[in-house]
Amino acid sequence: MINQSSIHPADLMVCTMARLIEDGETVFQGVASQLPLVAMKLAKATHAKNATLLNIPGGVNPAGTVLSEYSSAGWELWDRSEAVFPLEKVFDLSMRGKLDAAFLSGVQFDRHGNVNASVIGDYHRPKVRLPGGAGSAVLIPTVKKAIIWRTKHDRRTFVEKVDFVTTRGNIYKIVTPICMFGYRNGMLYLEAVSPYSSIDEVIANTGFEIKTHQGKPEVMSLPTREEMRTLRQIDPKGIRYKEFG
Amino acid sequence: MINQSSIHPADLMVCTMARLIEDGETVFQGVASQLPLVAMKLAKATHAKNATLLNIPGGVNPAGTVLSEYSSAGWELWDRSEAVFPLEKVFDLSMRGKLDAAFLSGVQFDRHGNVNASVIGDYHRPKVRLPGGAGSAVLIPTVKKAIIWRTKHDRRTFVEKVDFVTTRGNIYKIVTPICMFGYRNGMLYLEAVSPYSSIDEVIANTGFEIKTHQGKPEVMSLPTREEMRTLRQIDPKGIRYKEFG
Amino acid sequence: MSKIMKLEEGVNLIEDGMTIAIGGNVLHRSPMAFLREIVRQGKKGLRVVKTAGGHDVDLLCAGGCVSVVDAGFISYETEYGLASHYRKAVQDGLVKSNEHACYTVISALRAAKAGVSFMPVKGIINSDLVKVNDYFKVISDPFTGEDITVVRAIEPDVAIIHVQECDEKGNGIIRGPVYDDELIALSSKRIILTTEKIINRPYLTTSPKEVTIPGFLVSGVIPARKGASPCSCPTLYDIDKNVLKSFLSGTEKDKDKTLSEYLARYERADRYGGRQRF
Amino acid sequence: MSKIMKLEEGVNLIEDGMTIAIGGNVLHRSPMAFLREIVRQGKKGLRVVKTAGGHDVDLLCAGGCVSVVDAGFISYETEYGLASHYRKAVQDGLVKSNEHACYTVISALRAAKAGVSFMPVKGIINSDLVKVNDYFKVISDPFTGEDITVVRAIEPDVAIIHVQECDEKGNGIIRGPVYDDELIALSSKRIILTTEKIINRPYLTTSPKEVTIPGFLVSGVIPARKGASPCSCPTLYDIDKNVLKSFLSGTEKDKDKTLSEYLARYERADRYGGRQRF
Repeated sequence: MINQSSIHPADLMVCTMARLIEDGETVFQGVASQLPLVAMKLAKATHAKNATLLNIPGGVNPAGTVLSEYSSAGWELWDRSEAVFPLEKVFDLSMRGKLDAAFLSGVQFDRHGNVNASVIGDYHRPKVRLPGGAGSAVLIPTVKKAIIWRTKHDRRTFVEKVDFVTTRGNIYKIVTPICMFGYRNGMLYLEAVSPYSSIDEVIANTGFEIKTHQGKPEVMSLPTREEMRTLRQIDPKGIRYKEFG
Repeated sequence: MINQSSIHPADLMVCTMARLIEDGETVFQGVASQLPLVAMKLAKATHAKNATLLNIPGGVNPAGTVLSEYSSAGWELWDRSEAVFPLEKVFDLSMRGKLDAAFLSGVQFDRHGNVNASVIGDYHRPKVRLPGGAGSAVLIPTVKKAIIWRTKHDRRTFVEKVDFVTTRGNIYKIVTPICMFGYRNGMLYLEAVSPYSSIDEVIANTGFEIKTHQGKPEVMSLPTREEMRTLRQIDPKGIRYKEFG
Repeated sequence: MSKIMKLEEGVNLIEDGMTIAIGGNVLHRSPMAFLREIVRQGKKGLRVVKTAGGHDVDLLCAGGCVSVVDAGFISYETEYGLASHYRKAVQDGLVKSNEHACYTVISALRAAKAGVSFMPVKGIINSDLVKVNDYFKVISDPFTGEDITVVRAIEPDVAIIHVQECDEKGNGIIRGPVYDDELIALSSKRIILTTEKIINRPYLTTSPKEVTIPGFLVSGVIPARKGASPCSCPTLYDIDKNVLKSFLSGTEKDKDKTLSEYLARYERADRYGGRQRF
Repeated sequence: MSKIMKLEEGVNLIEDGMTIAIGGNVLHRSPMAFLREIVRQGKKGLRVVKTAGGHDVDLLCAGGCVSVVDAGFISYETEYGLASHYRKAVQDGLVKSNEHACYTVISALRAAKAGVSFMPVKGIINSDLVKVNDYFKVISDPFTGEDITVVRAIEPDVAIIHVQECDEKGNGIIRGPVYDDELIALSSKRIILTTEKIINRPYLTTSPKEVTIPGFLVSGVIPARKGASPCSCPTLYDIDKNVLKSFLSGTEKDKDKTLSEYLARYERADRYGGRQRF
């Protein structure tokens, strides 16, 4: 077995996210998305060799090996690609129901699967103006698998009621450093917990009541030795740790 | 002066059409449009050097010198162009009110400026199914100058009432082998007559009553020596005569 | 991984009654080899979508494969005259002509591409095509209150596009004019490419911009050398005048003979010609 | 014939209150030299349109030039954090944030490109953005009867796009990702290009496909070497980390000093740098 002490939460998240992609799927990653970028490359290098990776600049399956440290929307994701399929067309594809998976984020989530990426406080006179949901408000409702990741798991992120509904519903999974939520019948439920965490820790850091589906949540699988080796090849500079500050 | 006996009606039409283009204008020519194709090249080679020529394949100001004998929508109108601006975008440009002129045709016209390119007889069970108006039904209403050319001038073409209204109104000029119509206050009027024809011949071959605007129609100017010389360079094979069968 | 298939296999994917969108424009880069095989296999009731068609739509009408044509223009342009099989089929009530402006075909495809059921279109409101066809409606513009025409989305079941070069994954390169082929690809449920040449594309030396049709959306790649003939294929060959003339010269009486001779003439090349390079 | 102009002349074309669309995406190929000159000239009340902006929109907000931002996302991405000038301006009520999904910006531009006042958009109906903003409406789909959201057209007065190469007629070549730049060009009333390099393009040797922005639609061409810096310009240079860091490190107190130092640092290069090659 792999030495568990070496597993950073980013590694666990990235591997969990990668495994949500099945072989042959068409998957999109947007702006400020270092973890999805690495997860998608990992999936394609391991179990999903026939996946199609899409991004904002429009590179289809970019073959470059150098990843940007500061952007997930740059030239290196376009260069040495199979074809060009830019953001406009990715959106269209999702609208038509032909995008299999997309990685998206937000700043607040509640038990109903409401996502806020817009404001803290009132929409028109916000206490905090957030960057905005980018593609979320159209992709989450239309993509087959809306995979949300968030590197912070606290009561300011998982709240009783979001300040604003940037979009709602149709969530596939939410991956955090300590757990993974699923979504059924319009409600989030705790599907799996990190082996380094516990249900109690999840409860303590979540602002809404934790539900499970069919008994106890699973334990998230640790990265395999092969996944870790591949990860280090794909992301030698560790851009996957950037979001953890 | 140029020897008048050498002027074919196609030459007169092409020169008349070319002169309707002003310098700096953006002009489109579509399918089955040999006369407009030559007229646009003539305008750009003479008085409208800064015109922008557009076409279906998307070549902006194609610099090639060989014209197709059978098509006005082929590769040679794309090759050696300044940029690519294909049909879709030409339409969009016209919709936005930014296309200066377009050459269009039809099979029947009436005094109200109704244009039929669709059917002879009933629309749903036609006696004759015509090719269709191509761009006419959206371009004639939206382009600044809708220039119509028709190499047949007879009572089956210029009719009391068109069988079907493919589009109506906003005509700039109609050029035929024997005359040019203008359009004012929703009515066609006889603006100019070929020096080889007469008002009487126009009346005899037109199915609706001929009106003039402010007295007698003008006499269409013959091609100049320079225009004829340029025409022979642009169109040495005489594709401008094709429509005359 | 390879999506390469035989012509017959590709045409097997076309079911009677399907809506097919055809690449190219008038007499240029039409996927003729594929369309001939549609006729050979006796497909029926197809709905054909194209902005401006010519020999392609005329052939399918000659073969009795078509029930509806959605197009802005169907003709061989000036030199070779009118599409007589299409005309006659419409006049005889065998084919329904859904006349569009070329742009309303484009708008209908754009709607499908964006997953919506309609697209607003300017200009067409002046046309009686709006009155006599149920795929146009006039609505009140939600922002200005003015009347505006909307056209109903057309989502073809299959787009059939002929390209000059393609890799085995379906990344298709169109040389010269693209016409509306990128749009029909992105608005159709499936895409089938016929290609003059199968290329082995090294990612590291080719600009991704050269690829017109992204392979991940493509269902099948069919080698088809001279697959657009007797239409033209830019950079490779011009139209085959003699074939077009003989196809068009058939009188009403020997129509079937003209068609079967035409199909027979190409059969070997269509089915095996493209494969000789494997 | 030549459309080449000085930076100051180009920025003179921008009037207070205009709607401007900015090319590039987040920290890539933004027309920064042009935007800096907008700040230097003290333009006011601009409405800024972009799918995903970063330093560009933040700078204009820092300069007090902006009254409205229509965008899906404004941030420096993860590494350089949030767009603090933009945020603060919105929070203080100085700038109105018209939040979109990036796609509804695209749809609004597509509407303008096609000369219509609205565009139907799927998916966004689930968002409360539709409830709180008047540029979205929900209508009954004319063909299906279902509820569908429409977004109001955005027709920018000027699109400002930075390209790697351009000829004097305005035929602009973008190397690497085009982002939404072709769309903003085709939906705006005027187009101004800033360019790393003026090229003399021989028609006979260049493929017309390489041209991203057709010159006949372009109003002005401004030589601007390093005109995207401190943002990146694909194929030529990456971001200037030090400049971004020092711009972002300014505290609230020395905000004005940080901004004027930033502007001064680039002034000579912005105004004269690109011209040295004439």
